Order: sequence, then C-alpha cells, then structure tokens
Amino acid sequence: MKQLLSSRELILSAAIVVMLGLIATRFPGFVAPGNLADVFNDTSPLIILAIGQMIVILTKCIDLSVAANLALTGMVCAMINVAAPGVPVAVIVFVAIALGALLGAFNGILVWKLDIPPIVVTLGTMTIYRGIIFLISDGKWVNSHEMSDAFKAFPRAEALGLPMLSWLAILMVVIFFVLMTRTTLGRAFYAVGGNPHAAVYTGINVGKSQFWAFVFSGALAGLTGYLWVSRYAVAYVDIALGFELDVVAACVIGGIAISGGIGSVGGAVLGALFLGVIKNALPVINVSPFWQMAISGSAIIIAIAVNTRAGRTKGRIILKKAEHAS
Amino acid sequence: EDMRIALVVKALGIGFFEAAAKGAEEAAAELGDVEIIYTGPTDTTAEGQIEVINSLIAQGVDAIAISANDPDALVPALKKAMQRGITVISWDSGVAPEGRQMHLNPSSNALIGNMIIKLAADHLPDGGQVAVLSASATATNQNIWIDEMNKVMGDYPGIEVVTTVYGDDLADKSYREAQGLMQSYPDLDAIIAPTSVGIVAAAQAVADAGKVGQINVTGLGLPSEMAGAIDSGASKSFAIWNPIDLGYSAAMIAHALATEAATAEPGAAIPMGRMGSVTLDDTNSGAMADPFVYDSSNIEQFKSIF
Amino acid sequence: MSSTDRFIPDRLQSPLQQRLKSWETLLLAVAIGIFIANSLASPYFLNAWNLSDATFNFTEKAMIAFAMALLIVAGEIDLSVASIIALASTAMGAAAQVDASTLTLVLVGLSVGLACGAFNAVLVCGMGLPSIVVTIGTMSLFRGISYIILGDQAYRGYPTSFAYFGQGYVFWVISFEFVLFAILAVIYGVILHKTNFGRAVYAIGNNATGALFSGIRVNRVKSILFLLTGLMSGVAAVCLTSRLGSTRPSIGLGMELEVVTMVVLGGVNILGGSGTIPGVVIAAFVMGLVTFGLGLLNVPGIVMSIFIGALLIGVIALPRLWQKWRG
Amino acid sequence: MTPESLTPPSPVAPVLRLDRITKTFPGVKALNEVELALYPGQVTALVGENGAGKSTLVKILTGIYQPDGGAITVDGTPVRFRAAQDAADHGITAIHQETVLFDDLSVAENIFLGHAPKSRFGLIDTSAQRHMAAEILRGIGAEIDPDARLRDLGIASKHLVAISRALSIDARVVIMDEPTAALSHKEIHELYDLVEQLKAQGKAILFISHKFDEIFRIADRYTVFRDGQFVAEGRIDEITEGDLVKMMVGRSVDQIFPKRAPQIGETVLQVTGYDHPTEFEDINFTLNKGEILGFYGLVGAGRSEFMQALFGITKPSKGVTKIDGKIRVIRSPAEAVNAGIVYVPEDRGQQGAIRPMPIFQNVTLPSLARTSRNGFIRLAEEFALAREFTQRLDLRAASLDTPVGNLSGGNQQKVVIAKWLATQPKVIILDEPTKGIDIGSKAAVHDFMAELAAQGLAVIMVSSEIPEVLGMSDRVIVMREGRIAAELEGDDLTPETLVRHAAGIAEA
Ligand SMILES: Nc1ncnc2c1ncn2[C@@H]1O[C@H](COP(=O)(O)OP(=O)(O)OP(=O)(O)O)[C@@H](O)[C@H]1O
Ligand SMILES: Nc1ncnc2c1ncn2[C@@H]1O[C@H](COP(=O)(O)OP(=O)(O)OP(=O)(O)O)[C@@H](O)[C@H]1O
Ligand SMILES: [Mg+2]
Ligand SMILES: [Mg+2]
Repeated sequence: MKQLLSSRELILSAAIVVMLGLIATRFPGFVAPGNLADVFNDTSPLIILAIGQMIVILTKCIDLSVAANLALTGMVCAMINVAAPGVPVAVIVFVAIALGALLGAFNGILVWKLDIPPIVVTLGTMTIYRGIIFLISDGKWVNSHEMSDAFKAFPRAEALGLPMLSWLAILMVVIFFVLMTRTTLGRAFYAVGGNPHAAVYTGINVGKSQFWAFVFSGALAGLTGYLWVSRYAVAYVDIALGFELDVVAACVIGGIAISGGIGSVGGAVLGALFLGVIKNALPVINVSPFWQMAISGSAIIIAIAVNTRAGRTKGRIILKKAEHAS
Repeated sequence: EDMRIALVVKALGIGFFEAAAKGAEEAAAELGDVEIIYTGPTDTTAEGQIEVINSLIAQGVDAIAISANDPDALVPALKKAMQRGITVISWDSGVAPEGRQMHLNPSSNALIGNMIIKLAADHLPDGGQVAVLSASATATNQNIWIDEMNKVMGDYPGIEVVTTVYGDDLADKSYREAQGLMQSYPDLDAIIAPTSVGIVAAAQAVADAGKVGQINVTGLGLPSEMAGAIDSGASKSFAIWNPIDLGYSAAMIAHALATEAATAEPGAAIPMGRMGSVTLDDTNSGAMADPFVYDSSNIEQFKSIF
Repeated sequence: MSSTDRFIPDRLQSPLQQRLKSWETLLLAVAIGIFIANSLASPYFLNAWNLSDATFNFTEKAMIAFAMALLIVAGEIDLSVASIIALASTAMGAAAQVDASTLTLVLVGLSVGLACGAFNAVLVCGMGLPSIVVTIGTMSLFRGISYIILGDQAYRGYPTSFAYFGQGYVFWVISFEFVLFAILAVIYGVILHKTNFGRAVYAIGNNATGALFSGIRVNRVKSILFLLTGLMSGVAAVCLTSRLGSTRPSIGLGMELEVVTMVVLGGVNILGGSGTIPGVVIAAFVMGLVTFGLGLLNVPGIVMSIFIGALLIGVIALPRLWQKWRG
Repeated sequence: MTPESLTPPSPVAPVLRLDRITKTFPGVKALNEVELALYPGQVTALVGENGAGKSTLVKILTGIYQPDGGAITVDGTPVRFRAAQDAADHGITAIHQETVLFDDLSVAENIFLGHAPKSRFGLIDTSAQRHMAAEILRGIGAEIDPDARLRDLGIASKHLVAISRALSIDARVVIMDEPTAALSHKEIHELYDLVEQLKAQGKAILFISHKFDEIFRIADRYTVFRDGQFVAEGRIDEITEGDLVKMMVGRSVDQIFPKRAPQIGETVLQVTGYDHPTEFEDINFTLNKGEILGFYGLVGAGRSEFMQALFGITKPSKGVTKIDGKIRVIRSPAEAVNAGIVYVPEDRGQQGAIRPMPIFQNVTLPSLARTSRNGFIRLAEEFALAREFTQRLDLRAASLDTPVGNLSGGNQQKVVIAKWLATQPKVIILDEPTKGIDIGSKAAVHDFMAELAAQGLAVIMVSSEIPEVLGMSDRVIVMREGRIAAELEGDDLTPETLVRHAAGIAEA
C-alpha cells in the first residue's frame, strides 16, 4: 500500500515541479522562494478544506456543503466581530471551528441516523446554509472597516517568515496525518470506505464513522470560514461560491478514490497545491483569463486518468513466468 | 389601489443595490401611492432574472425597473411584460433598446471612462503604469467604461495601461488577480477597478503585500466598503455616483412613464423629482448625474450612508 | 413437507398496493399540497397564463432530468449538462453569425450536445473513469471552451423563426416547451419502464458486474445514456437559447445541480438501481410550483432555495423519521 | 421441537447458550425459537440445508443482527449484543461465510483493525502490530507478508487472513461459517490442526459446514436446523451420516451422484491456443454434446480466469473458439450468450445474481429478447418463463418478485442457474456449482446437470471437490498454474491422479 501511494504522490509532485519549471521559463519570479510561499499561503484554505473533504470521501461520502459552511461560519464570525469587537480572536476561532463542526454534524446525523445518501444531504444543506447567511445578514455585506484590526490581523501575523494562515494549514496537515495513520478512528475511516460491509463485521459503526468524517470536514470548513473572511476582509452571502468543486477536484487530483477507502493527507495536499499553482500562475504568465476554466478542467480529467491507471490492479498473475517478469 | 413598481436588481445582497432600493423607497414615500417591490435573483444570471420577471408579470405589476445581468437575454421576457401593459425601464446596467422603454445611465459613459483614468493620473504627475481589474467578463457596463477610458488616454501622457484582468466580482478571485498584477508588473503604480467588489479586494491585496503608498487602488466603489482602504491609504480616492439617487430616479421615471405623465421618446425630458430631469438621446437613454469623488476628506460623512 | 409441491406466487402484493405505498404517491400529495397553498396565498396563481409562464421554470431542466434519471438509475451521473448547454448554445450562436437556417441551428445544437455526451462516454465507459469526477472536469472544460470562443462577447441575431422553440405556443397557453416536455416524459417513461433497454438500465444500476455477467452490454448501455443526456442538454440548449434570444458563456450556470435535485426529489436513488420517470415528472412540477408560488410572493430566490433544499432532505427524511418513531 | 428432546447435557456447563432465539426478515422466519449450546474444548457442528438459518445465527451471535426474541447467555449470565464490538468484548469471534476484509489495507491492519496495539500516546503502534500479525500468520502456517496489501492476495490467502483476524482476538468462542469452502487441500488440513489446537486451549468452537467428511472428522457434537427450526443435537459419535442427512433434509438422500449413461455426441466446442499474458497459457480442448467435462485444480489454478476468457470477460491475447465447427468471435458475455455459451460464476453474490432485483427479473435478464416484443417488456411471459425454470430447480422463495438478495446462498445459486437454462444454451460452464450448497440441493444440482447432459447439452464443470469431479465428469482436465496439466479419462480418473497432476507431484 505504501509503495503505491507514494508512487502516486511522487508522480503528482513531479507534475507540480515540471509545471513550476515551465512557468519559470516564462516568468522566473514565480519560483522565487518568497513567491512560492505566497502561493502556498494563497492555497492554504484549499489545503485545509481538501483534508476535510478527503476524510469524507474516504468513507464513501461527499460533502458538497463545505463552501456554504465556510461562508456561513465566516459571516457569523464577522457579525460577532462587528457586534462585539472586543471578543478575542481565540474565541472567534473556537466559535468558527465549533459552528463548522455543528453544521458538519447536521450532515453527519442525516447520513448516519436516517441513512440518506450524502450527496443528497449535502446538496440540500449547501443551499440551506447559503440561505441562512442571507437570512441572518439580510443580504448585507460586512466590510473591512467594520471589522476590528485584531480580527483581520490574525491570518496575516507572521512567524518565522510565514503568515499564520500558512502555519495553520501546516498544523492541520500534521494533525490529520497522525490522525489518519496512527489512530483507530483514522484507520476506521479507511475501513468504512474500503468495505462498509466488512466494517460492520469488524465492529466498526459505519454510520458513526461517517458522522465523524462530516464533523471533521465541517470543523475544518468552519476554521477556513473565519480565515477566509478575515483574509479578504469582507463577508457576504456568495463568498467561496462554487468552491466545493475546487475542493473535490483537489482531492481527485490528489489520488483520493471517489469510491472510498483510498487516499492520504499527502495526496490531498498535493492535489490542492497543484490547483493552487495553476490558479496563481495563469494570471502571472498572461494566459487569457478566458482560458483558465478550460485549462483547469483538462487538468482534472488528465489527473483522474493518470490516477485511475496507476491504481488499477495488475490482475492475479497465475503464470510462473509472468510472475518473474513483473 | 397603489401603483406597484418592481425594482429588479442583478442579485440581492449587493450593497450598491440595497442603497438603490433605499432611494426607490424614498421616491415612493414622496409620491405617496406607490409600492416598491425590491427583488432579484440569487446569483447574477439572466435565467434567474427571467424567472423573477415572469412572476412580476403574473402579479401584474405596473412597472419594472431593471438593472440587467445580460442586455440581450432579458429582451424576450421584458417584451412580454410590455405587451401585457407593463412599463419597463432599465437603469444602471442596460437592456437592448427593444426590451425597454428607456434606459437610465447612472452617469454618462464618457464621463465615467474619463473619471477612472483621471483618478489614477491625478496621483501620478510623472506618469506610470496602471492596470485594470474588471468585474465579470459578461457585465455590460464595465467594458463600455474601459473603452471610453481608452479613448481619452491621449489626454494623459506618460500613463500606460499595461493589462486588463477579470475578477468576476468574486472577492477571492479579484484578490488573486490583484496579487498576480503586482507580481507581473513590479513597477505598477495604480490599479483601476471600476467595480465595487474588485476595488475592495484589490485594496486589501495591496495592503497585504505591504505596497501601500507604492500602488494606488482606485476606480468605482462604495464609501461604506472602501472606508477601510481610504484609512489604510491603499486607496487615495475613488468615485461613484450616489446609488440612492439612482434608485430614487429610476422609481420616479418608472412612475412618470406608468402614469403616462411622460413618454419615452428621443429628445424627451423626463422628470426625476429632486434629481431634476433626464433628457433621452436617440437610443432612448439618458444619464443621471456626474460621478462623485470620495477621499479621506469626505469618507467619514458617507460611509454610513451607502 | 415434500419440496416439489411448494408453489411460489408471482407477487405477494398487487402492483396497485405497491404503487400506493410508493414515493410517487407521497410526492404527488406534496405537489397537490403546494398547489393548494399557492392558490390560497396568492390571488394571481390560478390564472391560465400565469400557470403557463410557471412551466418555463422547469421544462428545460426536466428535459435533461429525464435522461439524467436514467443515467443515475444506471449508477452514473453527469454534472456537465449545464456546460454542454453553454457549448451547444455557443456553437449555435456561431452558426447564426454566418446566417445558418433555423433547422441548421437546431441540428448544430443537438450534434454538439451529442458530441459532448460522446466525450463523456469515452472517458467514463471507454477509459473506465468515475463519472462524477470526469464530469466535474468536463463541466469546466465545456464551459471553458465557450469562454475561449466568446470571451466577454455575446452572440445574438438568431433568425426570428428560431424564437419559436422557447417562446412559441402550440395551442392557447400550451407552450412548445411544455408540449416537448410532455412528449419526452412519455418517451422516457416508456424507455425506462417498458423496454428491455430500461430493464438493462436497472440491472446495471443494481449490480454492473452481475449485469455484465448476465450478457448485458454494460458499456454500450451506459454510453447510450451519456449520449442521451448530451442530446437532451442539446435540446435544452435549443429551447433556452431560443427563449433568451442570445448566448453568453455563462448561460445555464449552475443548472446541473437543479437537474440533479429534480431527479433525486423524484425518488431516483442517487446510488443507482431504482427510480421512476413519473416521480421525476412530479418532482419537476413540485419544483416549478414552489419557485413560482414563492416568486409571486416576492420571496427572494435564495430563500426559495432554502425551501428546495429542505424539501429535498425533508421528503426523504420524514418517512424515515416516521418509521423510526413507530418502531 | 421442545427442549425435552435435548440429549442430557454434557458434564461441563456450556460457555454460550442460546434459548428460543427467533429472527424474522420480511416474509421469512429465518430462525424460529432455536436452541444452541457450545461447550469449552469441544467442536459443535451446525448443519442444515441452505437457508436453514445457520449464517443468520452466526450474525446474531456476533452482534450484527439483533434477535426478535429469545435469550443469549454467556457463562450463565444473560447478555445482549448491540454491535459487533459487544460480542467481541464477550470473547466471541467469527470467521464469516463471506470474507469480510479490507482490500486497501495491509494484512496486519486487517488482522488488528479495531483492537490494534497502542503506543504510549494512544497512537497505533505499527511495528508491534506488524510483529504480532507475523506471529499469528506463522502460527497457522500461512506464508503471508504482514505488510502486503490485501488486494494483492489470492482468495485462499485472504481467507487465511480472516482466520488470523479471528485468532487475534483472545476469544473463548470461535465460530467458523464454512471456513474450508475457499481453501485448498493443504490449507484445509492446516485448518484442522488449528481447530485441534483451539480445542486444546479449551475454546468452544461452532463449526458450520456442508461437508460431511470434515464434520465427522473434527466435530464432537452436532446441532441440526431445518427451515429455521431446531431439530436435534447430540454427540457426533452417536450418529451416522445417513441419520444426520435425514434430520437435515427431512427425508433420506441415499444416492448422491446420479447414475448416468452418457450419450456423447458430436463436438460442440473446440478451443485452441488460448493464451493470456499473466493468467493462463496454451489451453486447447474439445467438448462434445451430452458430455460433462470436469475442470479440476487447486484453488488459484486459473480455471475461473480461463472460463471467464471463454465467456468474453477476460481478454485473452490469442485463442480461437469454434462452436459446431464455426469460428465464433467472443469479446463480451453478450456475444458468448449469442454463441450459446453460458457461465455460472463462482462468486454468485457479485457476478451471478443482481441481488436487489426480483427473482423473475434475474431469471429473464439474458432472455428478454424472447419474452419481449420489439424490445417492449411483456410481464406475463416473464413470469411464465421464470416460473418454469425456478420450479424445475425447486427454488424456495416467498414469491417471484422477492429480491434475490433475500434468498439463502443456495437458492441464489439456483436463480443463477435458472437464468442460464432459460437461454437454452449449447454449452454451460458451471464454476464451483455446488460451493456452499447443502446436500439436498447439491443432489438436485447434480441430477440436473446429468439431465442437461442427457438432453444433449455440453457441460463444463469447474470443481475443487474430488468426489464431485469423479462422480460427475465423463472426462477431466486438470489445470495447474495457468496450464493444462493433464487430460484424464476412464481408468486414469482416480483421486490420486487428480491430486498428483494438480499439485505437480512427479510420477511415482
Ligand atoms: N438480510 C436478509 N433479509 C431477508 N432475508 C434474509 C436475510 N438474510 C437471510 N435471510 C433469509 O433467512 C434464511 C436463512 O438464511 P441463512 O443465510 O442464515 O441460511 P444458511 O443456513 O446460512 O444457508 P447457506 O447454507 O446457504 O449459507 C433464508 O431464507 C434467507 O433467505
Ligand atoms: N487476488 C485476487 N484478485 C482479484 N480477483 C481474484 C483474486 N483471487 C481470486 N480472484 C477471483 O476469484 C475467482 C476465482 O479465482 P481462483 O484463484 O479461485 O482461480 P481458479 O483457478 O478458478 O480456482 P478455483 O476455481 O478453484 O477457485 C476468479 O474469478 C478471480 O478473478
Ligand atoms: Mg450460510
Ligand atoms: Mg474458480
């Protein structure tokens, strides 16, 4: 298993390096360390969301409500900040994670207790959560000057040359790497997606594991909600509209099997970085903005084709000579 | 029974249109017997607006005043409205002439085009590089203004427009495009964003990149949304017409046409209450007023209004 | 007991009994409820012309939903339908610029739809890639091509006779689109429920390996379904373009989710294997009635979508909650 | 049955006792007030026809299903199992009938999922896990790398992993639901040794099997179910095979293999030069009308793989199929069916039946062209066709529109066979046709196979059971490692020759 995953991640890493090389031929400044750090920082929200989505996809589910969850949590954070500018950022971060987790838990409960297919649940909550933003904000924006300085400063605060936003993404990568590889819950996510039937026989509660996957995904979306709103210093109904597809695309490019059970934190991160590099590079190397959509669409298609091919089993290999040859 | 005027906007929840709705309500209060239906689709699509128009036709409203997501796609639906005796005008973002009785431009396109480049040039006495961050590529008015701007570039020697990028009126995309501009053009002096979403995002990107004072963000924005950028210095000044006045005028015109107090025809002058009157050109469109410039001297006064 | 005298009845429940307990019955009740609520809430609702206008809120989506229903029953999905509309419409627009006849325009729209469907089919059936991600990719690709061709421009200048598809009336208030919708509903209903092909679709959706081992040409059936979905997107593109009278790359943006919502609301199992066309037809009316009814009350669109979202979850959740509650 | 009919209890008290356990599924009473007692250090064989409720009982014992009524006591205390974990907590572990493992996890993870050794910080200790897994695997004589991905193992190895998993839990009760069905000769014997070991450790073992030789070899006690009812229990040394069969089936089944007078006609199928890059090589044979051709080999010899190539599923690199002397190109099962070749797969859950669909639709699926008119379905014809063939196979089901998934394994197999007979094929390939089928149905399948051959159908029977191969086949092809090792007929057909060729042991 290790071998296969790492080889897939290797291909993707190589693809990213090649892409950076090509970009550098047209715009050398792009690969300057400072700029790469900027690209990473810019991709951090996508990385965080992709980790959450990865867990959900691993358990054979999908969470289309992440972007709406992000927008709703972001709006709530912004409104709290406007109403009570004195509330410390730590509390706001906590509220963001908790509210995000709660919204995720709502998805999870419907999947777990009522056995409604995840795509249906999250298709529904996606519109419901967006609608709630409209209801609570009355459709109004929360603007930069209404937010407190501390609220806006947090994701930008630098430590060791990287902004907090980047550090948070790195922290999430580490936490979830350990969670996925070294805890019972993490392995249960793989088991549930790999063979739900067998998971039941193994004493793993499939629905409950899926519930937790949604809670994680929701919590990460909530965290990103605050980060997004404070980074762009604006909150309104439509922020991150359609971003859920980018998140799913990042996972797919990162080799997370949509059928569940296969994938890794590393893959999700690389998938997100791949998209992040494309998104950041296109405007810089002067590709007409009208080409962007077609290019990222093609990238997704090529990535799945490559991943699926790499993931295909070689068959049984019964013949002795074939066994030696392979 | 009250006269019902529908104020249809590109999408609900945009500060600019909320302010316009306020203006329309003001007109209604002034007129007395008018009810304003403020409505629009969830996202900025023509299909969404058509559904809204259909339901307005079904309710038999007296007038529709629309800021269009698409100048052409709405024509059939609006034609149907006119056939059923509904007065149709467009404002802000126009509809093709056959789909409305008249169009109210917030200001003259030439004036706006000149204004946005002038705002940038005023702070660049020695000339310099400017880039344009536009809204969604399908927005009707953006490109007209940019065209008008290009026409008068000769008046601003030394100012070079290096590129135009599109932020699709999404905060994050506009932000990223602004970042891209700063990288691609290290000597950039100004970013012109003739869109209220783009200008805010660009100002934020400039502030985050630590280039306040180096790059001036200007264009069209709302005082309430731009107050922070003026404070931080990322934007020295920007312009906008007063959306409250715009909504007010649209409602006044719709009322005048619907009561047949005025007729929309080339050359006609249509009264707009406290805003005076608008004179129609040969495409039956007219301009409301000049854009107004906001900077640190007056931002405090306006940021809580719209 | 000797084993040979066991008699196995054909059915334990009559088809009528089964039908009464079905999803469609529940949904029909919901539809009737909404109809009554609408008539009470708005004085403008019960008016032939208004009801006719209301049908435009769902006819185009429903045309795609029929083909999509078959595709979902077979265990696949196509999220690129709205982008196919954009590409087909762009192609028609380009043809209109060189003064193509109305017939040619229609043919162009349908063939581009078919071609897009074929592209999806090759990726999914030919290369064995999962359809949900493939079509997320082609969703960007197809619309992306429209953007490359059109940029910030629009195509207009469609011939006058072209307007008939989206704006014409066959008889009194019965629009062309509604008639087409009704005909397609019958055709798809027959295909899914009365033909061998439909049976194969169910078999594949329930167990594609088993279906293959039973001699069903799984890939061929799935490919046909992708082609049909592409074709229906082409048909919808003709209607929508005709109704709008112009083309921009953003045409039909976000429609795929409404189509999928309609199919799922219609009781089609998103995981494949079950679902009916009558269910989808009723779901189309439900969605049309809800949006139109709320529109008459000037409820903002986003609030309507809360309603649709809640309906989507609610109609699935309530019966299950009820069952749990009863034991 | 009343509890009075129970034989006097053993001197030792049972570890586990089931009392009047009842379980109903929609339309089926799978278990009706059944009794069962398991004693430490003893093997209890649970026997019964397909659908008797054996696997259902296992699932109740492991907390996967909850009974509708009755009581379970462990060491005399009543218990309730709400989920699989509860049963494990009470020291009950099971090897289930279907392999329930995770293809994308490593062998070690499969063994320890849910009870992995932990390091200081509460994290999984992967190296300890690997060592412990290696130890258990060595203990059962399985040469499997604990780091291997399960997907890359063969069916038999997977089964060994499942057994290891059951052993990794320190259990007092070990349940084995048809554990030998997927194992080869050698592995079966290792399993028997293992059972002896477990017995010696004082564990109580519930052993479910349709193979009487192994029941009489390793069991100490028996319990018989019939149609969800408890029938009898007792000591195995106090009963004969015939009596056991009689209790199970409710009648006597004396003759297991039908006597046949084969009427072998002209050649129907001629296979030449079938090659595949990795799975098989140089396969040539002919098959005649009215003949039953057995394919014997150890599990994993490539028989199924080759049969699937013949049926158009696996793509061979070359090979020619002639039917009635004419070359037929078969690239898909649909073309195979048209050519008159049909295949009853080994994996009936996935490949054989479409479980959520009703019985009648499963049966008519490949014959729709005949029951329909111009592509339009005719339900009456479908029911008629389905009724005809399910009756011929003595199917047991509540109704013809019952989903196949609700049937027991054996009855599912009957539906699959019925489906293919309804197409009126020329060649029928039966891959392990009686795997997991009870003795009564087995005899029915054998009778039926004989009848098919007598009617002139050409039959290929892939089987790993020597008595079945010998009892049914007119001619046998033995495969080993993807090649034909021998073609045997007449006097050459002995258990010894079969095993020798299959295992590649040189001529003595
Ligand atoms: N999930 C289910 N839903 C409905 N009926 C079921 C279900 N599981 C089992 N049954 C029914 O319960 C009865 C007992 O099935 P079970 O699998 O226990 O039989 P078994 O004795 O293990 O047979 P076999 O020897 O074929 O494995 C059968 O009639 C079967 O059809
Ligand atoms: N590791 C595996 N990966 C994928 N499929 C497998 C694997 N092991 C077995 N199978 C499948 O299980 C079936 C049985 O294969 P098997 O190894 O048993 O071959 P065989 O020679 O036919 O032996 P037998 O018929 O005795 O089981 C085949 O259809 C094969 O595709
Ligand atoms: Mg069983
Ligand atoms: Mg086999």
